[in-house]
Amino acid sequence: MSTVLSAKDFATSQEVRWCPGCGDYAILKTMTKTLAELGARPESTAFISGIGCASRFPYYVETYGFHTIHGRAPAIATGLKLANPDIDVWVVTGDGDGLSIGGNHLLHALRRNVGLKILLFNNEIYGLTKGQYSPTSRRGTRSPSSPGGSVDAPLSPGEFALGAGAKFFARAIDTDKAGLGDVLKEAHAFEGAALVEIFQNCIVYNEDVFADFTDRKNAAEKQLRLKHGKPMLFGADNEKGIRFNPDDFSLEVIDARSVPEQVLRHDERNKVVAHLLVELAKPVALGVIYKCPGDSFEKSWYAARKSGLKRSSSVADALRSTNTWTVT
Amino acid sequence: MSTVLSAKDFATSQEVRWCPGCGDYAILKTMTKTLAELGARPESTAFISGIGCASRFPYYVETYGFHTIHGRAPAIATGLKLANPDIDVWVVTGDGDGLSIGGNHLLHALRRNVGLKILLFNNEIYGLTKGQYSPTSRRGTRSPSSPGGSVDAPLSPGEFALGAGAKFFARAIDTDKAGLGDVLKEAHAFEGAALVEIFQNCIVYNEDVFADFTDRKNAAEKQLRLKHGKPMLFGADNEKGIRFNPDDFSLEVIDARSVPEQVLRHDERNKVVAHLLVELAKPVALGVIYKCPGDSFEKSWYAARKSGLKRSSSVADALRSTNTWTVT
Amino acid sequence: MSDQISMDSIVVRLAGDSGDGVQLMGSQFIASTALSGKDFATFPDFPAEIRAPVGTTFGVSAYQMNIGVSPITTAGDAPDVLVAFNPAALKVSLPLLSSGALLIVNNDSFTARNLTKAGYAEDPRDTGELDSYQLVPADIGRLNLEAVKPFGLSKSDGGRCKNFWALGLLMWMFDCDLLPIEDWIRQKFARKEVVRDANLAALHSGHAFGETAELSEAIPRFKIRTADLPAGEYRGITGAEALSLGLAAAGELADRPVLFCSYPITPASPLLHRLSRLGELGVGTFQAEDEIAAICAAIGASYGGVIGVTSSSGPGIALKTEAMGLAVNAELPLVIVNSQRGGPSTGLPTKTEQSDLYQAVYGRNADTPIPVIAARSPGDCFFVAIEAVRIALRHMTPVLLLSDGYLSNAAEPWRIPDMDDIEPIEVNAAPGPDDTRDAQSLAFERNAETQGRPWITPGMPELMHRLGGLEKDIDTGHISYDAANHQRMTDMRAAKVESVARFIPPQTMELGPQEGELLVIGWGSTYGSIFQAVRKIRKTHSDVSYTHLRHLFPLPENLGGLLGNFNQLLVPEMNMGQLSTVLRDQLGADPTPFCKVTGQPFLISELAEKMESMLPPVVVAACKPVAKGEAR
Amino acid sequence: MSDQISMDSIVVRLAGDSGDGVQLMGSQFIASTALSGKDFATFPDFPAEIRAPVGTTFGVSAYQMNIGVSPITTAGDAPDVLVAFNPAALKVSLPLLSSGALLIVNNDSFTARNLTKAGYAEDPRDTGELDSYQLVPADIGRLNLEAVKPFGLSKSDGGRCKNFWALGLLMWMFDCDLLPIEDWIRQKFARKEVVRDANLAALHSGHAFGETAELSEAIPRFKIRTADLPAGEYRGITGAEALSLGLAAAGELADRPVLFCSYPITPASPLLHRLSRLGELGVGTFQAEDEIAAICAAIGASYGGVIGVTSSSGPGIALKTEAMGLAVNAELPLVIVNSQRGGPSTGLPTKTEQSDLYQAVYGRNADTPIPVIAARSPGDCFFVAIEAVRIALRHMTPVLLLSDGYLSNAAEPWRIPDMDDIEPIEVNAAPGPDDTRDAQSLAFERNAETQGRPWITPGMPELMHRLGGLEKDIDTGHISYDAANHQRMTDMRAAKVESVARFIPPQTMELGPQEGELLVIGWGSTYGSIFQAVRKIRKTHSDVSYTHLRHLFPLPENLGGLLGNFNQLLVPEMNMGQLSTVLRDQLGADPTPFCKVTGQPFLISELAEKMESMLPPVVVAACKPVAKGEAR
Ligand SMILES: Cc1ncc(C[n+]2csc(CCOP(=O)(O)OP(=O)(O)O)c2C)c(N)n1
Ligand SMILES: Cc1ncc(C[n+]2csc(CCOP(=O)(O)OP(=O)(O)O)c2C)c(N)n1
Ligand code: SF4
Ligand code: SF4
Ligand SMILES: [Mg+2]
Ligand SMILES: [Mg+2]
Repeated sequence: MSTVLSAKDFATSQEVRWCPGCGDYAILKTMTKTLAELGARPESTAFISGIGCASRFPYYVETYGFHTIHGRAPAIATGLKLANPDIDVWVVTGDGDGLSIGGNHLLHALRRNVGLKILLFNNEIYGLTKGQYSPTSRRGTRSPSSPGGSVDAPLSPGEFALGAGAKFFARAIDTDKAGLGDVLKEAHAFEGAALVEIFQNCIVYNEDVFADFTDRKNAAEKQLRLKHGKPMLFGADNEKGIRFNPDDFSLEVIDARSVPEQVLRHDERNKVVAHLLVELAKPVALGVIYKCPGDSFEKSWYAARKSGLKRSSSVADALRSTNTWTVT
Repeated sequence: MSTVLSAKDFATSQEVRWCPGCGDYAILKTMTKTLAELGARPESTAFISGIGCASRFPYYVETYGFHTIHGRAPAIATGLKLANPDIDVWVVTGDGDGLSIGGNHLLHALRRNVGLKILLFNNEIYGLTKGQYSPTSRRGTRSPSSPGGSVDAPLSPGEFALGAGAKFFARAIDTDKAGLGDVLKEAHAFEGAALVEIFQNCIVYNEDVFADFTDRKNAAEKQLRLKHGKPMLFGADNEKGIRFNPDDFSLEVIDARSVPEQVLRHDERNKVVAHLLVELAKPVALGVIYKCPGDSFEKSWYAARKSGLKRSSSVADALRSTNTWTVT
Repeated sequence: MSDQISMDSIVVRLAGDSGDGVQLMGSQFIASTALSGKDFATFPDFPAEIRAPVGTTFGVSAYQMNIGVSPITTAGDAPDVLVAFNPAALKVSLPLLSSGALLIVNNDSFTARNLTKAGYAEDPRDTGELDSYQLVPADIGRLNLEAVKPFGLSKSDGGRCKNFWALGLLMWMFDCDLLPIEDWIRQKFARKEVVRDANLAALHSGHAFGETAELSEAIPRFKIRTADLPAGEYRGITGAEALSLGLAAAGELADRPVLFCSYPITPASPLLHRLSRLGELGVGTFQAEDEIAAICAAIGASYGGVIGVTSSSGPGIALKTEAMGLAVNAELPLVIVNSQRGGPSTGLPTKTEQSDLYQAVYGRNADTPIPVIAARSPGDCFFVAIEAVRIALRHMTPVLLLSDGYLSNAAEPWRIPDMDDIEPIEVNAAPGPDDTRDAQSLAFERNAETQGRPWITPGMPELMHRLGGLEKDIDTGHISYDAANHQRMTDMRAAKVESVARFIPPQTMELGPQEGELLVIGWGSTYGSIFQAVRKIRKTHSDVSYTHLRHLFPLPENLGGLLGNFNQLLVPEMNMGQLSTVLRDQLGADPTPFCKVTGQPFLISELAEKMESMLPPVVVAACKPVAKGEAR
Repeated sequence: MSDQISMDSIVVRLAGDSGDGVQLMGSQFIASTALSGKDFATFPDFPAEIRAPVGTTFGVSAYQMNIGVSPITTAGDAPDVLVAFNPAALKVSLPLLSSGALLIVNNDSFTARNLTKAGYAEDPRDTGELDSYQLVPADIGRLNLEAVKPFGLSKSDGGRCKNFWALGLLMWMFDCDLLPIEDWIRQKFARKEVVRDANLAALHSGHAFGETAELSEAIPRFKIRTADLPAGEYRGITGAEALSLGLAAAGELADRPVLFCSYPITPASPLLHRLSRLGELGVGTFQAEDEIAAICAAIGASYGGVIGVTSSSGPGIALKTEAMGLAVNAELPLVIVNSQRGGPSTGLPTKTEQSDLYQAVYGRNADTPIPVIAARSPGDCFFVAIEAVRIALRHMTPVLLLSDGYLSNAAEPWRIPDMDDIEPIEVNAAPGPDDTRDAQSLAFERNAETQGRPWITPGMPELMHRLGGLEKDIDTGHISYDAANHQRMTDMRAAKVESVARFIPPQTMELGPQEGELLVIGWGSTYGSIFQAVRKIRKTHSDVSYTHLRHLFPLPENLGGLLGNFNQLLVPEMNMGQLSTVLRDQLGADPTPFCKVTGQPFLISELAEKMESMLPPVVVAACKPVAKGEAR
């Protein structure tokens, strides 16, 4: 089976069980298309997820798939990656699954730089459990568990990832096929842990929470699409640019036409700017925000072991590796 | 009992059970002294800890104290703080307790800005369980569980805290009474979650791992002591300074005498510089690195409730708050 | 008006797609029948997906209710009336119906596509397979759309009103007053006028359809006798409502605030939702980052002098286990509510099961006993919550309270208790300072009867002490590695939980004599089914009795004796025999387990059948043929 | 040379401060006696602190060993020889000693300060309280310092050699060959020459002290008979060593790598440490961020086709519970090792207990059965590890393996098995692609005997399928909320675990006949004590038998029958009666529990006493006085 596969070949026979109109559909579609474009082999691809609407994802992709338990997908995926580093392991998680109950595992998978491609479907709500506020919900979110509005300050997935020592952080919008597809490919090509935050619309419990910048009509004005080495421009005619202001250490919007030389060029390896980009609200930065290649955890782990997980010695010998004596 | 208390009044009758020479002794001493200096009331002070050598701390302080379970102190302390916001709650944790098993709770306590003063005794090792490498151990650390040297990349407590959205992060050295005392006082005065990383020497399993910059003889050259609003100077005669280089977005050491105007002034609220300071290796930044005052979680939580945790209505009424009918 | 059919009770089932609003419709209908003074019990049954794919059998959401004269204790085995919004709903429900049941089906949904999705090769309305039922096809979809047309809603928004259309029809069939439900709609949709008006129009249209169709006499009307419930003021209540109000009531009775710390999970979340609206009763809620943080925050709250409560269902309770050990060791009060669901692992999140009893009674590392109690019915949740807090505060111990998915969502009419009739909850007072003993010792001076220690909390002057999860000296509470002390502490912890048995009422019979042939022993939400089944069987076998356990650990002191009075014991459970284990273990009993693990409550009929099989056949003297040679 | 005292066995106890190197000294002494062909058993007993405060009783670290002719199965009730490095060590050990025991005390440590710290008001050497012992005061501190003086160590560094000084003396007393230990010192301290030479000097100085003191005949020498062990090649082994090697052996036998995922915790950590040195055997280790991540990574490894193993002790096992449910539901192999310790909660981390049996057998939400097996002795850990992996792979299930703190650290001589004698472990092969069924169904085609499904793992072409923790259709593995299917799956999971019983050997007797008066039933690390106690009692009561369980769930099929052959059953356990519960539950048995929860292993004497109390008094015919009026 080395024929060329199409997006359809990556779809399973299972009926997709998300609410009609849910952003997850679009992500699924772009994912299967991207797999086909990448020439991925179904047998050496695995999707590992936790629990949540997002985490139903593996049921719909014709590769290996494991729908595990709430919050633990990164840990399970780490075990799989150590057991068989040749498998392309995608982790699918939600803002609750990955940042609430599963925050610690995500933290440590990122810190260790395990070669996982982690897709965080951020809808700023707990979808599957019927709409409670999540760790990314904005202050004041009214939900069944916060009828008067939530008082928790939200976590920024980007800040969290950088704080965890992540070496790859990118962002995309559920329905933006091109942008999402590109980011998925970049993540796939990255050796270590790649975290991709996907702004995903939950039409039932948090409809249009990102509409302000995801709406196509606002896109040009409210989205900053980053490309490594390219100036940070946006606006209908790329007439606006981003400048670093060294006086107050901030990113600010300038007229790109009048002072083009002041427009910052995107350098994926610049962590300081990455910190500023993930906090930038107007416009919202999309694409690969930070990328710093280096050895993956599994690579270092195997490098430290002479023969990988293969046996190079016998138990019979090991049993005798200490003082022994013979009774006759 | 409103007499003035001395450091001794904050010591319990319990024999202290750390290894002779452990850095924890020095921290304990500075803590009790600081409590006395702050005029803390023993009955409204509580120390909550997890498990580890560090976490034995509460047994030795004559206030309320709760030695809980591994990694969960921030969650327990959050419950206490909501139950009684008038208590000064100190959390004592280690690099394993707080950043390995307990990473998620620390993350969310910081994100929520719960009014806890969190002391992270970082000795880059699991002391109590006999010396395995921890999430802050440097790559290559040889330990019982990593005889060939660890391969994990370490977590930076400072980066982690900022990534979590912490509003207060400071650093001190176990044996530096003045520096540690100052930082403890600042943390105490802060309304929200204050994380203090204390470089603590575990003489048994990780001796002198910080000696390079904690040694008194190197102090002037290798430590950068931060004071809000003051220029960042160090060296025997404060002859060196820190400058921000906007070209490569880095902090660099300059000759403070020749270009004094280029020396950066420490602004506790500057998060960008805070990111750089926590990563600065030579010199190592000490003191309050980042501080951004704002409402604590418990304050917002209570503000959203008319009468706090007091009853303002009766259950008898609540039982009838829906349609009722009478059977005769 | 057609003659009304008079009945003692009737079982109605509504079924449709997850998006059809069946749950809402059911609960509104029940609210109306309740107001007209009927007894009832409900069983909401819905899929795990938020909105499962439209038209499929696994996406069917159903609401079953049993309405009539008291005592109604289950949602009924076999529905007499079915409202099916689509073919899938019909397909799933058909096997349950009583023969001759009334089928109201939404004609407009019987499209080729929907029939295929439901797995029908042919339209069942044409194949004759519905012949034994009373079929009432109604163009619900079309009629509803027509009714709401004036309000300019989109087709899909307009379509969402069809549950109110069907509700209108039901209201007419059962002769209910439309007023309360109209009020409710007005209030609920106050801010969305168009939706409000459309829903009202749909309701009236359905009602009118009944009136009109009546002309053809196709639709029967039912007259259900009013319940002969004990006198008092009543309300409808679900288990989740009762449990939340019970926890708040416990706070009032103990004069302490309650802090409820939880992490959402099906079917436990409704408790969090309800309690987050009870702030005025001195209840705080904290949505933690996970279940571990939730129980830990509750422990922190209890440590701080507030009643700490946490809640989850099986998988989340598993995560809380380690922290329960801390609460036991630290001797802090705590209530842990488990709304059980089908497992193992993620299992069947929206289906009911009683399979966490092992976990509750035995499920911890070390010798770590915790009292376990369980609620039997929606209304009982109120009293069980109070009881849990009472035990926790009296003995200074965590208490496990078992509910389940069925109880959480099911509703019944409930006589509102008089709070003055409920005994206040006493708190183990903090001692005054004492010169002869230090605070550390005072904090661990236990009551000899209950082993409860005083509840000393930060903020109290002169009583500072240290607490922890390491073994403590039995007198001073200091860390102790002493061998003999560990034995004494382990014994003390066992004695503490055993002592609970001395404070609870002796076990009594729900039905039947104190001794006899067969004793049925139940616990938890199976109460309703077992009660009806035993009542039925007792008509022919008066030596069958029924007892239902609230206290599962420790067991009531007289239970062993009761069990010994019967030749046979039957333990029906929605698990693989977990209470049977406890009875064998604790009492050396030898019960017959009757297990069902399908995610569905017991049917009265299957229980009755099982009992029959254990009892001698009923001898109808006159007709009994005497076999040749048989000795009489 | 003084006459040597010949003995069958002797119990030696070393005790000192945590920093005195007592554990090292003990294990080295044992290594030497092992090489001289003796049987032995050891019991290391140390405080929870890394270095508890010097001189205090709770800081005492002890190492007890029983050396002699086979079978030695416990570290002995009452030491015959004590080496006490300080007053606290003397104070703690004194109550344990046999009368007339030999006391070697370090004179230099009997300072006023140390006496006070130990709680001695007066020097016990002066009060006469040591009169019934054979006191050998030795200036260990001073003599050692003198010996190491030439190497220029600081006083405190030099003082650290005193364990080798004392070891030298012991070696002389027991006439051991110094060569192996000298070699060991040379190797261990190869990189620290000064320390190496100082330790060697201290060793020789202690040895010489024996020779010299001999002149005064104060110090006895012992000649312990050589063990009559079965022929073979032997080594010393601790439970942790044997368990790690056993896991590696299982990997070899199954021809699969092993991934051991763990988080440090006392007393489980030694497994992680040892396995992290066994890379060449195809064993990988992963130190996870917590216990949940550890079990999850192990599940991920198993999912990836590698044998996933995780390990912890009680509190950490509690945290793994939820994930165990996933492994059960997903039908993946997994071994979970629990090195039990004293609880509840943090409890007594360094003390031993068997109190996690409830947790192992019953401790999960839902009906989630998992096979449970336990090791009985250090060497047995090797075989139990293999057995655990064998069950896990055969039935595609997680398996719980119970060890404990005592077993982990205790050592015994062990006959090295021939790997060729051990049956290879079969893996349920992945099927070839099949046109008639899709991969999803193939993945869940279970073996009818074992309910084990094929081990299909990512990387295998054409067999891609989806797996998850929601209930699965019994045939296709797709998500299923179907009621009847859930029952069938629950039954299948129960049947799977029950089927394990059909693959294990029938339960046999360790001692005694197949029927009789009293059957003692043990499990886990109490094996040694019970064995000796029953052997003792059988001298007077031949109708006492002893059986010891490896398989705790499911129990061996013939066990019920065996139990029925005895009038009385006794179950000694280091918990509050947990196996008794399992026997009542599973077999309807009515055993007498004998419980001890002190963090210390059973004494042979207390077990023997308990059995005596259950048996008729031994009639010594000739002397028995006949009470007046007594019927004979
Ligand atoms: C241990 C455990 N706790 C809680 C739950 C309930 N639960 C399931 S999904 C979920 C949150 C889902 O939110 P998110 O990860 O944001 O996914 P979404 O549904 O929004 O895609 C929760 C709390 C569970 N299944 N298991
Ligand atoms: C649930 C649980 N897992 C593991 C342990 C074992 N344990 C106790 S302390 C500790 C780590 C201690 O490291 P750290 O927090 O850095 O504290 P230190 O001892 O270095 O001060 C571990 C793994 C435990 N007590 N409980
Ligand atoms: S609840 Fe929200 S996230 Fe979940 S499937 Fe529906 S729309 Fe999507
Ligand atoms: S092991 Fe290390 S951290 Fe722990 S008490 Fe000893 S020196 Fe301190
Ligand atoms: Mg979400
Ligand atoms: Mg540490």
